Amino acid sequence: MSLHPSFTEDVSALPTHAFSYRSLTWWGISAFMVIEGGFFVLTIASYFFLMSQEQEWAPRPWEPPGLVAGTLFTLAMLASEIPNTMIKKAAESYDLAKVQKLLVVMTGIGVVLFVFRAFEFNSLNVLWTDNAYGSIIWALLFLHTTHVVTDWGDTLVLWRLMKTPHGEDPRRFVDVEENALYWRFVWLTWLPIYALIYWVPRFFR
Amino acid sequence: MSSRFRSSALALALVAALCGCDREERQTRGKPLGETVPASASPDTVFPGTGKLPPLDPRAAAYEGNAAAISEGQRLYNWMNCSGCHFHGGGGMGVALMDGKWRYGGRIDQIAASIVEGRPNGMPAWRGKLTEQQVWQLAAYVRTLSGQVRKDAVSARADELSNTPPQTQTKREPLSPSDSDQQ
Amino acid sequence: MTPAERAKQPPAKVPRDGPDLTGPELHEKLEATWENPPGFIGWLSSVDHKDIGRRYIVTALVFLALAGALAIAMRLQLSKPDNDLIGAARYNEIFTMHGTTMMFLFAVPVMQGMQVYLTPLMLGTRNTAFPRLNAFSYWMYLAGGALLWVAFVLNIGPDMGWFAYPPLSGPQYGVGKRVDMWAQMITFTEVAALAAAVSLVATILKQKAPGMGLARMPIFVWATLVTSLMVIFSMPSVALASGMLLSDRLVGTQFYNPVERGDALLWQHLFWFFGHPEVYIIFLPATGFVSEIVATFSRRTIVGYPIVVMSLVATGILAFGLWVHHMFATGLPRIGYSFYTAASMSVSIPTGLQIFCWIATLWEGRPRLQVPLLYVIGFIFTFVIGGLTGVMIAAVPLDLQLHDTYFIVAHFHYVLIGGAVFPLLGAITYWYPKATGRLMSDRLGKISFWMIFLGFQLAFFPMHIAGINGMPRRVYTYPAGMGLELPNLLSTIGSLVVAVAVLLFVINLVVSLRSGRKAEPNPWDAASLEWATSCAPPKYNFPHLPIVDSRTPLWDAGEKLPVVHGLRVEDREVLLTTVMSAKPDLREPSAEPSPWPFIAALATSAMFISSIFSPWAVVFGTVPVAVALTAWFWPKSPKPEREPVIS
Amino acid sequence: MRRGGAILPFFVTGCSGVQTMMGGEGAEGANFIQLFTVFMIVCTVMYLIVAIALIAAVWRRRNAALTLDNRRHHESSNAVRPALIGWTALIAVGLIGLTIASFFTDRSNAANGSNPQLSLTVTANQWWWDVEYSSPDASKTVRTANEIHLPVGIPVEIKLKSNDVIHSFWIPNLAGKQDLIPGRETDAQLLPRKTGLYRGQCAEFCGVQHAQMALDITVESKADFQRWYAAQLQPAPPPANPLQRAGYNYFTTRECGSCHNISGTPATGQVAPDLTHFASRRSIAAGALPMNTGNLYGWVADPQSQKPGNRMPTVGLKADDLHALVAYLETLK
Repeated sequence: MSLHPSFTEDVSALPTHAFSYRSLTWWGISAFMVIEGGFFVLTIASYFFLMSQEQEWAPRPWEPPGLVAGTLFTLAMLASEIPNTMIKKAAESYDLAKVQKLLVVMTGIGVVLFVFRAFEFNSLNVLWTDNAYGSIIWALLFLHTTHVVTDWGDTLVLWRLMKTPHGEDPRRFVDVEENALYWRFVWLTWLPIYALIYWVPRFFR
Repeated sequence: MSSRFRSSALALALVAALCGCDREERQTRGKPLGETVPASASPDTVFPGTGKLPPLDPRAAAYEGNAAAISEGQRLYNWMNCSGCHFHGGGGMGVALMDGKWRYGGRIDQIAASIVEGRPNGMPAWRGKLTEQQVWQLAAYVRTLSGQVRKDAVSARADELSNTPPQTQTKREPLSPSDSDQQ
Repeated sequence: MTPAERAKQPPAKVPRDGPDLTGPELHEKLEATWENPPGFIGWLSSVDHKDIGRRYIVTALVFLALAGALAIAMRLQLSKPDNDLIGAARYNEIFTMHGTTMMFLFAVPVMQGMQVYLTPLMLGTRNTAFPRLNAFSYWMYLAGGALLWVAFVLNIGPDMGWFAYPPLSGPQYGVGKRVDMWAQMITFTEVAALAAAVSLVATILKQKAPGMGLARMPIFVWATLVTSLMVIFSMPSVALASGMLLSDRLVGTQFYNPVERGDALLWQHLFWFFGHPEVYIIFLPATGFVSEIVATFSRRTIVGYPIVVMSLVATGILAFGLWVHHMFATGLPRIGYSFYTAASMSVSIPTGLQIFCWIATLWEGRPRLQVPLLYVIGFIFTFVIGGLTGVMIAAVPLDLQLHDTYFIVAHFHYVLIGGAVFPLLGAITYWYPKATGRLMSDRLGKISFWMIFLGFQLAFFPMHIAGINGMPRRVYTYPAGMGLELPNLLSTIGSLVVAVAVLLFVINLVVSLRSGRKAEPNPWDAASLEWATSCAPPKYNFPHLPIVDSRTPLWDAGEKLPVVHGLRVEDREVLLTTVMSAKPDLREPSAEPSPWPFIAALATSAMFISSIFSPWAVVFGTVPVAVALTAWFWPKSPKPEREPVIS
Repeated sequence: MRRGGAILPFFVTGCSGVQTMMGGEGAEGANFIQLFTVFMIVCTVMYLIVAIALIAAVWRRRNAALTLDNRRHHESSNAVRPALIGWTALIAVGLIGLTIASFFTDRSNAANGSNPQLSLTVTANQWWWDVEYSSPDASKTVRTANEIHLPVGIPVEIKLKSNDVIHSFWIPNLAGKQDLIPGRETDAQLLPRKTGLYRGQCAEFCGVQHAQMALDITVESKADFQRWYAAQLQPAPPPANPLQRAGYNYFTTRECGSCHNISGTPATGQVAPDLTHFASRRSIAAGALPMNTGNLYGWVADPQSQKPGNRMPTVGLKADDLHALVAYLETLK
């Protein structure tokens, strides 16, 4: 070091973790949400681009997707925000027992969602190979499914992690809180996709 | 990383390059040739139940599973209006080509022979209308319709109406030469 | 103790840097904490931004050499009309590999490598925000590059151009696995670039030295921030486009099939929505280099710091509105032509302002004509030509003629080589002592500069004329008698001169590593924080983290550099500061070395590559990826919070 | 029309002129030269300003003391602000001027195509051009390949289609380029102003033989054009001697006829260039070879060595058949 240090400020009293935007990982997760949000926005833009090629949407003779599975999925998704908010609150107050319980709930909700999602794929009434309409519908649903799977996997791992001695570490509560944040992203992005898959093909034919 | 590591990597790359993939190589040089029937395949040898098959024509190796040949064959299939009778393999006026049932043999040289010689009930002979290379390319493509070819040599679809499941997903149909009686 | 109580605990009594622990004793402890584990596994496990940055740069330079060799091959083929040195199919593979390698495997990664290396040093912190993500990013980049080049060597390399327009790249006309290799390489490099960008953004926003508010960041850091954000906003576009292309080719979707109501132009929109910002992702870091070099070698702060910063930001935003100017010839509505023209031209305003600021800095300062500054001067002379031809092709009536001719080839080589590679070579010369502890040879540096500069003009200026004389791009041969012989021959000669010059530059790099003059911590008498630590920096970058109260801390500090103290020395710890004004906020642990990023990259590569052959790989391949990621993020065994109190 | 030539002598040296932007034989091509000249002047001025300022800045204090002035390293002289304002204004005025110039050129180009009196369709294929002069009367429709004849001074509308991948239609002497995109129909307007022989070329990379996908353009007087058109309407002449007859027989019964069409014969293939008046064209294989007997022999005998990768297979003709085919093809005037 060429210059001699002059000790100006002691930082040893600073905390070692914090929630929300003070945390480093919050910025990482936010950046990934922006990236994935970018994917969704561009896929949706492609959807409208392809839609503009068609006279009607869904193009005949294809029927618009069946509503049941998708709507059930949407309702379950919306309902999941209740335990999700609870988990966020519990993490912010370092309530380990509650976090552990709610993580089980969230994992269970994920399994239910997968069942609905499987029926959704089955109720699209079009194959991805049929035409561009089918391709983009499948792309949207597939893309969103990858997000549900990712966050579900993350929740599962967190649930295991919080049952180990690591659960005692306050920093892990930041992880839980950020997982809850990501889940919000997953269901928020679903809402426009739900409209695009299930409702727009009904309105434009 | 040691220099030994590097040199062995280099050696590996060299070996790979030498035995490299020419399954995608475009064969641009036509071979001057005379009148051609794929030699080993004539109606006598391909008709079911008449004994052992002769060994595969050596020329087949250059076409079977060759991505460029299959692609050329796909275009010729449309250009020569094969789809007019066979459609996209599903059959119509002509027999289905995607079901693995072969009256005259499903090997590439047997298919080539069928194209060159023509077959009863409407399949015209293409002898002299197509070059030998084109016949082989067509035969290579026809083989893909029933999933007989490695999936990494075919493409999922062509830029045309979607009328068959993607070829990359086509199940390999077992070759069965003897269903002709039922048809 | 419940976690809630634990969170409110006073700081543990563990060894911390400060007046009591400084000098060699501190060095020893920090070195032990921050060094890599031993052996090859340790080498694979490194999460040090300096290691990763260096690997990025060296790998990118290897790809530069490979793609440069392809360029020479193309120039030899085009040296005379109707040449038959290289056949049509091979030539198409070569130009595809040249463009793809230069754009995806050289230009963007080398800039990100420089950013990963320099940013934490300039910010006065110990490592990037997500060191393991950074390591993962490098391995993905390496795997993607290796995939492409192994494919090329095995004769299944791409042959449809770096822009891969369907239907030519689609399932019917893009025969075999060539396009799949290309498209999957895109996925690799996108993942790598995005990972590096995320890490850089978080580093810049959260790990600035105390006092280094946004308005005090070095301009290079600003450029890094803007380009990283551009990566984040633009790269999903090409990843989506190539994902759709792959699914068209492999599972039979119809995105680009016009017969089934898909559209080939969808690709072009998505590709250029990425492709145009891509140019600025390459160019803006170069303006950062230029700003740093100009200031140091003029021995004054840059004139108009806010103007330069605003220009960076404006360029970054405008870049997303210009993609249509790559598609003028596709038959867009004529009504919009003048709008596109004006929008495309407007991007030259911020660039013009930056050039003004650099020249004004030289004017106001006392320029030292050393090699880095020579490259900057060469950059301005060259880049401005490229910028002005860019103004020409922004005009629709001109572009409809000039588009896809050698005029464009000349234009973007002026912009990319003149605008990005010249500053890069200057930057390498400038920061070489920081990375290696030795200075590069000045004499050899000057020789190679002049050869590169003059050779470049000889190679690329005649291409303008070839284009105007009617030579389209991407042709493997051209007929005699159209006025193309002389420009092409001159270009070939020029390219050989450049090749020799680059070779000299590389020789200089290698020789100076052993025999260059030893560098003081601040050999150029520069102002920014990276020069506050030794050359080469220790693993932990700074013994004590510096405090900043101006844009030129080392020029204003006097004899003593103000620092903070109180960070742990036996655990990896970084100081987080607030986003805008950089007040100390948190001490967060920084990731330890780990082989898991490497293993995760291997697992991801296996999934990506096998998905070219079977879509089921996407399903089954996620299992090892998930395992690797879990191991990566699993925290290390909790240590007892209380450690022996040091006296 | 070489207005640019006076200012840009460097750019036109060595042009033989069949495929150059500096030809200006079409209305749009001439507009291009004008606008390009304007841009060149403005850009050259801007470049000189930057270059002189840069040289002066580096030169000015080359002998100044080599120490860093710690006190004043951030101060700037009073000249910087007015210079900055001046420079910004200059850029803004320059860009606005250029945008306006570009706008008016574009308007002028749009006006050229407003009232077409001749319409044809060009369909691009890997790697040749299918040309059809459509007419409401089907018997007046002319089909040819790899050549376009245009009457001078008459606005033409060209419908552009593609059968396979994206190509780009470009005749630099006449006008700028326009892509041909499968699934879309685009169009180009030409207004040739000067008779002459020009060359167009595909300008969008379209596969292995992109480099040899050219197009011969003949701009001729209206009378010449009508003569040519009338000749094109005729079916191919019958073979006149035994050698030609042998070629005719081979062509119509063997491989050739599977792909090529010759009107008035049984050869009706539709997937390769129409050869009805083949011998009247200037080149073979989309501009790959000049039309002459030697090249014709070479091409028919082994097209794959002349233009590797193109869609015409090497048949492997016997010498007799080759002689006969070439003799017959040469009658297709």
